[in-house]
Amino acid sequence: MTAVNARSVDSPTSDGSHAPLITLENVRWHVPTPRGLVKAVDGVSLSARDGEIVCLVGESGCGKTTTGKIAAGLLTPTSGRVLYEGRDISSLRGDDFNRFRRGVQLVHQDPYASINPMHTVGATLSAPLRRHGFAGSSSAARTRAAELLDLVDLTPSKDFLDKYPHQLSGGQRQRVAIARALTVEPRFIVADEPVSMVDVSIRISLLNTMLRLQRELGTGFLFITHDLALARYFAWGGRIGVMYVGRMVELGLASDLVANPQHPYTRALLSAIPEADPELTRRKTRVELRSLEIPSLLKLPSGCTFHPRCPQFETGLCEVSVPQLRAPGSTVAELDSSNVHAVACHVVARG
Amino acid sequence: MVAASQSLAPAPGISPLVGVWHAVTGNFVVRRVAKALMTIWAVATMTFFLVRLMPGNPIEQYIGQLIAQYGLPYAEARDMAASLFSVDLDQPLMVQYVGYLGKIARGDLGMSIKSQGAKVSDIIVAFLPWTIFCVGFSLLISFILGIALGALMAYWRDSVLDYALTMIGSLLHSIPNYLIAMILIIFLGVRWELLPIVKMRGSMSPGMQPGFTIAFVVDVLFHAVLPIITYVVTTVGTWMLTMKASTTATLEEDYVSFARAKGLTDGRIRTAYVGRNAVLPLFTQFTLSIGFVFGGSVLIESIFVYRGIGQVLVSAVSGRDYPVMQGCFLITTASVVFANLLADLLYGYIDPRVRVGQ
Amino acid sequence: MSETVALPPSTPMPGMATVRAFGRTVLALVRQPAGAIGLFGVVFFLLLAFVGPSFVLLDVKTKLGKEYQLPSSEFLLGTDYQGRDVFSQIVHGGRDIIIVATTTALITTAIAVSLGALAGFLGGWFDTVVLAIADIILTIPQFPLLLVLATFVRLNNIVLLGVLLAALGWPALMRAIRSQVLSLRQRDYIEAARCLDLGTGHIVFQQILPSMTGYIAISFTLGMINAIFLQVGLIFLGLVPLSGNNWGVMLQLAWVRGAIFIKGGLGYILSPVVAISLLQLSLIMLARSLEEIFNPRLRRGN
Amino acid sequence: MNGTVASAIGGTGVFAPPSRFRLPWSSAVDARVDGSKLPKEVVLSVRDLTVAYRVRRGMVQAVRKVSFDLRRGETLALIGESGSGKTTLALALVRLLVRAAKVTDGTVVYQRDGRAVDVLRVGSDALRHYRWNECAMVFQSALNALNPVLRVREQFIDVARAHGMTNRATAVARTLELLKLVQLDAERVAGSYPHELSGGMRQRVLIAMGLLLDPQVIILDEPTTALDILTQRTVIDLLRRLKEERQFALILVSHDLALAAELADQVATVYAGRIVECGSVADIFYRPNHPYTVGLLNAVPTLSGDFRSLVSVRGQPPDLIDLPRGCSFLPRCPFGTPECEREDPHLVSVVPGGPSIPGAGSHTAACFHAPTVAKGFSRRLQTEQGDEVASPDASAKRGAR
Repeated sequence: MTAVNARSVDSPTSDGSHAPLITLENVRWHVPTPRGLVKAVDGVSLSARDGEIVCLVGESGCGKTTTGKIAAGLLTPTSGRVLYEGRDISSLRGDDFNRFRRGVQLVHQDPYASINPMHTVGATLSAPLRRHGFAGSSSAARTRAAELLDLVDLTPSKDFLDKYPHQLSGGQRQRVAIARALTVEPRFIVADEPVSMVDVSIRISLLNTMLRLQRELGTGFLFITHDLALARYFAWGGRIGVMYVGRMVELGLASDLVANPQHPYTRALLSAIPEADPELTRRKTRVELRSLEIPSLLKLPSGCTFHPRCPQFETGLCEVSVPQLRAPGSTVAELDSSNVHAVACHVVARG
Repeated sequence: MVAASQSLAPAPGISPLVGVWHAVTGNFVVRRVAKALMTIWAVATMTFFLVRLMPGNPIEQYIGQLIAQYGLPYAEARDMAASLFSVDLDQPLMVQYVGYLGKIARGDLGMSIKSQGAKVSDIIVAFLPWTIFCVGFSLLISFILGIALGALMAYWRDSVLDYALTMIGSLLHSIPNYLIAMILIIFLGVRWELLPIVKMRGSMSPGMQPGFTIAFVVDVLFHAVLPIITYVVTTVGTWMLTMKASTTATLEEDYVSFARAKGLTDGRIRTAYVGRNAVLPLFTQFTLSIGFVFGGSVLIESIFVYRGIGQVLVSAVSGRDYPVMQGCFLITTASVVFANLLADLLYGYIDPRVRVGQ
Repeated sequence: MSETVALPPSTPMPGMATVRAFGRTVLALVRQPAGAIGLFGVVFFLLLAFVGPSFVLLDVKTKLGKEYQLPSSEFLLGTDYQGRDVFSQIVHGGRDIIIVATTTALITTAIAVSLGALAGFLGGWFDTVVLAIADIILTIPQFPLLLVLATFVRLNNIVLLGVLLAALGWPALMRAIRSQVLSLRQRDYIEAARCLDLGTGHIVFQQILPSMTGYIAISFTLGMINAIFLQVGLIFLGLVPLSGNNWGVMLQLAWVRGAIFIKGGLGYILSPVVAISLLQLSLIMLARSLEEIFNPRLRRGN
Repeated sequence: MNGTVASAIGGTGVFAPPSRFRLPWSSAVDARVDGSKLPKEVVLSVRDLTVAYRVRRGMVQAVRKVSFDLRRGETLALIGESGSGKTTLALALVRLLVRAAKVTDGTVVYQRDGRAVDVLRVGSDALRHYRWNECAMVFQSALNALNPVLRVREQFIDVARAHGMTNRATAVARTLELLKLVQLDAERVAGSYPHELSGGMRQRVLIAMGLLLDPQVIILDEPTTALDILTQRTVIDLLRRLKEERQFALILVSHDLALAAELADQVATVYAGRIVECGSVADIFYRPNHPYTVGLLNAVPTLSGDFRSLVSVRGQPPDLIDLPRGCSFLPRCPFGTPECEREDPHLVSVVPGGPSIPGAGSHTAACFHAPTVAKGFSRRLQTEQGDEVASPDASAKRGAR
């Protein structure tokens, strides 16, 4: 809970030396439906180094959850690759695959749906511990489960082991879900809106617990949220990616992206977010959009998908070609390994 | 079908053929009609092959019987059987099958074995309307009554009325309909002699001239009243209890509280907001119950000696009159399929969410 | 921490969750008046049909002059057209009915659960085909179909009868199971189990099956109710060759022999009617209570 | 757009001030209240409102002795976490509580044109009139608030007809005007079924419906919760504009502090069924006196300004069936003393001699340690130029970056 900012000092993000732990390479998730092809994710590239925090921000339907599930190996992208420690996960077999499977875990949004109501907390945690040999006996599993509960601040842990989910609050359940992810000692956790269903008053403590895990265990996070303020708080030392209808439109260091947004969509988003400070929020300058309509995934606009709403729209350019995510003055290839601030916008890229 | 598929442009990115396929299967009406036709086809096919392929093949049996009883030569007996069963025995099985389907499509269901010279289609035309009248009328009464009582129970939840009706509903629902029929006869007809049970047999009194006269209508109702009571009594409980559950759930919907917040009148809320939404899930059940009640007519008509298609089927089965049996069964199924289709299309009309097609 | 170790291990044995779910269900049932009555009724009829015959001898002796007697202290439920004791026939007549019903329900549930689960899990063409077949069978009126089939198949074997009834009875239950599996399959906790690589066996037996016990129990009960309705109907129409002693045969004999027109025959004809009705009522109350326990839509809000 | 709005409101067309205003309250004589004691500008005056309902485990104390005054054109935000009783409180104001819940104490006095009634005691006709004509409440879940089997147009006409607007053409014209006012494609939306509209569209339809009869009070329960950020912004801006133009009093029920910061004049924090602090929006955000308010403020991250490390309110939200003895916030409170366990503190003015009923011009808090709490709170206040008055605490934590 203290010295959160210290993360930025020892976080490996500040130098680019580590090889990425997990990489999404131009992944697509296109689903055929009776009413047409839904392009839920349309060419997203992203990588995270060991222990790094990356946030994915966007409104509902932007593909952030699907991207998260692809990263966790729960969905196979219709095209593109997912690399874990540099190797394509679709080619991993046997022990190699298990290493990946255990290495990347998912925490769901809804703690009321993500824990089986028929099992006690102890049973929920014991199953993966036994299955993957982290505990040889059921008593060892119980001991380890208690340790994990301590680790996620569910104390005294003994009180929680024999409880059923319905005896717990939303926040407590979400802690159990995190503890369950930790049973297999993952190196990377995809957290899909983990606090959106938890009371405001205790959201931050959950985030602080996760930040402590990152600090103490070196677990990396892909934090998916619609709330830029939460993303800014959680990813202060890491990066934020902003998604809009299936594509990444801006990617950069959290502090930089929020303070100095480049893409018109990010700017609109930042200017629209209400803040818990009456003076501040009532004085904010708004970015006016040209349209309020959110495009249907079945019928995406040509060129840049944001062009029908974009205040900086230029005829003959934006509706014609799809802008690539690139940092002004750098090539696309450099993106992974550096902390550049990249934008997918013709107008911004032109400078 | 073509028009329907053309009106929906194939989705971009999918081959036109797939697009047409999706448009056809995506259209609610087209899909429902196709399903209905397929069911009738499946039943026709099943009865055909049952008659032809089962051990103790009735055609062979009948030929044998003709030879044994009347001393007919084999060829003559065979021709007679063929005309009765409305098949051509000289053709390969598949050709016979196709010919059989063709004849069905033209309404030719063969001849009766027992009542010599009677066309099966004529028998069906004479008896089917009575069953449809009786079952249809009962279903309608029972559905409406059940919905009204169920809604009442939901509004007066936990009242004495609710408990009493729930008890009665469960009780009636649990007793098989033929037992109810027997109980009615035993007590109303025999023990207490409240109804002239023997005179009530048949679908109308002998000598009654069909027509739209008061005497005729009264007579028809007089003969149908016991079957109708039986059908209604044995089905109303289900509607009541289902409607109660559905209404209770609907009452808790946000749009109902919101309608109250808007100060709408109670009458309007009960009908357009609660009632209409609560009835929707009952429609799917309604379609299922049509087949059940129609099928149950076999027993009920036998017990009350009501001259409907069910009784014809029972006597055809016990008399091994295969063409009649085959025809009755096919037509019974077709009626149920048709009724289901109607109910489904009506449902599509009532619920705008279905109309759009999923 | 040492205290924690000393505590009894709570890691479930395979299938333990299912057993525990079953126990919870029975408890919840007994707490509801309707469920308790239903459960009591079913247990009563099971005892009557399977234990009763050891205490009550079946009366097969024709007693001239004692035909069609009303219930008395000598004949608790009166006598039949041959002067035989109706009560003993009732005690002995439940066995076959319950065996056929149980056989049917077992097979029905087995088909429904396996096909429903497979259709729900596999989806695709398998789902489409199974669903289409189920829809067709559901649409065909069952009783006429059974009549037609009865002319081709000799239904003198009670197990065969059970199989035939089950062959027609599975679709409705299959659809219920399928939609349940479909909704369970999408639960986040199943996805979490996949993510943790807990294995198909664990997912099916520890995560899904325990949540399905309720639906399976309801399916089983409804299967029994339907089987009793159909088999007694078939016997009553004389389509199942008369053999042995059961309530359906009693009903048919009483009806054909005209017991309704004879004052003393009241006990004879009403006994099987009441027995069948009470058994059905018990089963239905049981099914309804189970539904109320497992279907949150029907549960009373708190 | 502005032109149409102004003419729609100021003009004498379909939006003429309703002359049909007549309280059919003469039938409910005992509900009439002596309005002379109420200040003229107060439209809703709630006193000691208490709501409880029974569940299997016991009695839920959902709302406990809530009092406040709401003035014409004023916006009051009720802020609290889920289960704090804020929604039950709102529902009680229009008497739409679930069957099991009962108002066990208190009054809700509604005043218009110098006439006043106790809403909790009026008869059913008068109540029906009060709902929507006088006070419109829009529920939390916009997704389910519309009847799925009726077109939007029909649902507007239903409301109009229920309140005596029998001319269908007039009602339709008004509906279309209002739908335009909330920036919807009026013709298309009016002819749609609810499932054909997005969440944001439905929310705006509900707001338009709320304006149909020009009520004095509008209650909105979590109006932006399920919406996307850009849609949220549209709704917020719309509400701000509408309430300025039409001068209705607004009660916002939300867990979202930011929404209150955007729209409210008065803010009340609700904890365990009680208002624990109420004051002007500036009072609450810059000079909070209750530890719960402070806790909430410290738990919400902001986008602009400095990066602060945040702390949640410790512990769990309270169990309304089994409330702790004394102050119900005590188990989560960092300021607790033995005194807090003895008695549940009353809501009193934090300014000596000020009014103790929440409402315009008062700042009240229910805490024995209010002065200490207020002194301990410090928060960067951004001045107009953007330079800030940072707390020593925050600057210490700012760290390397």
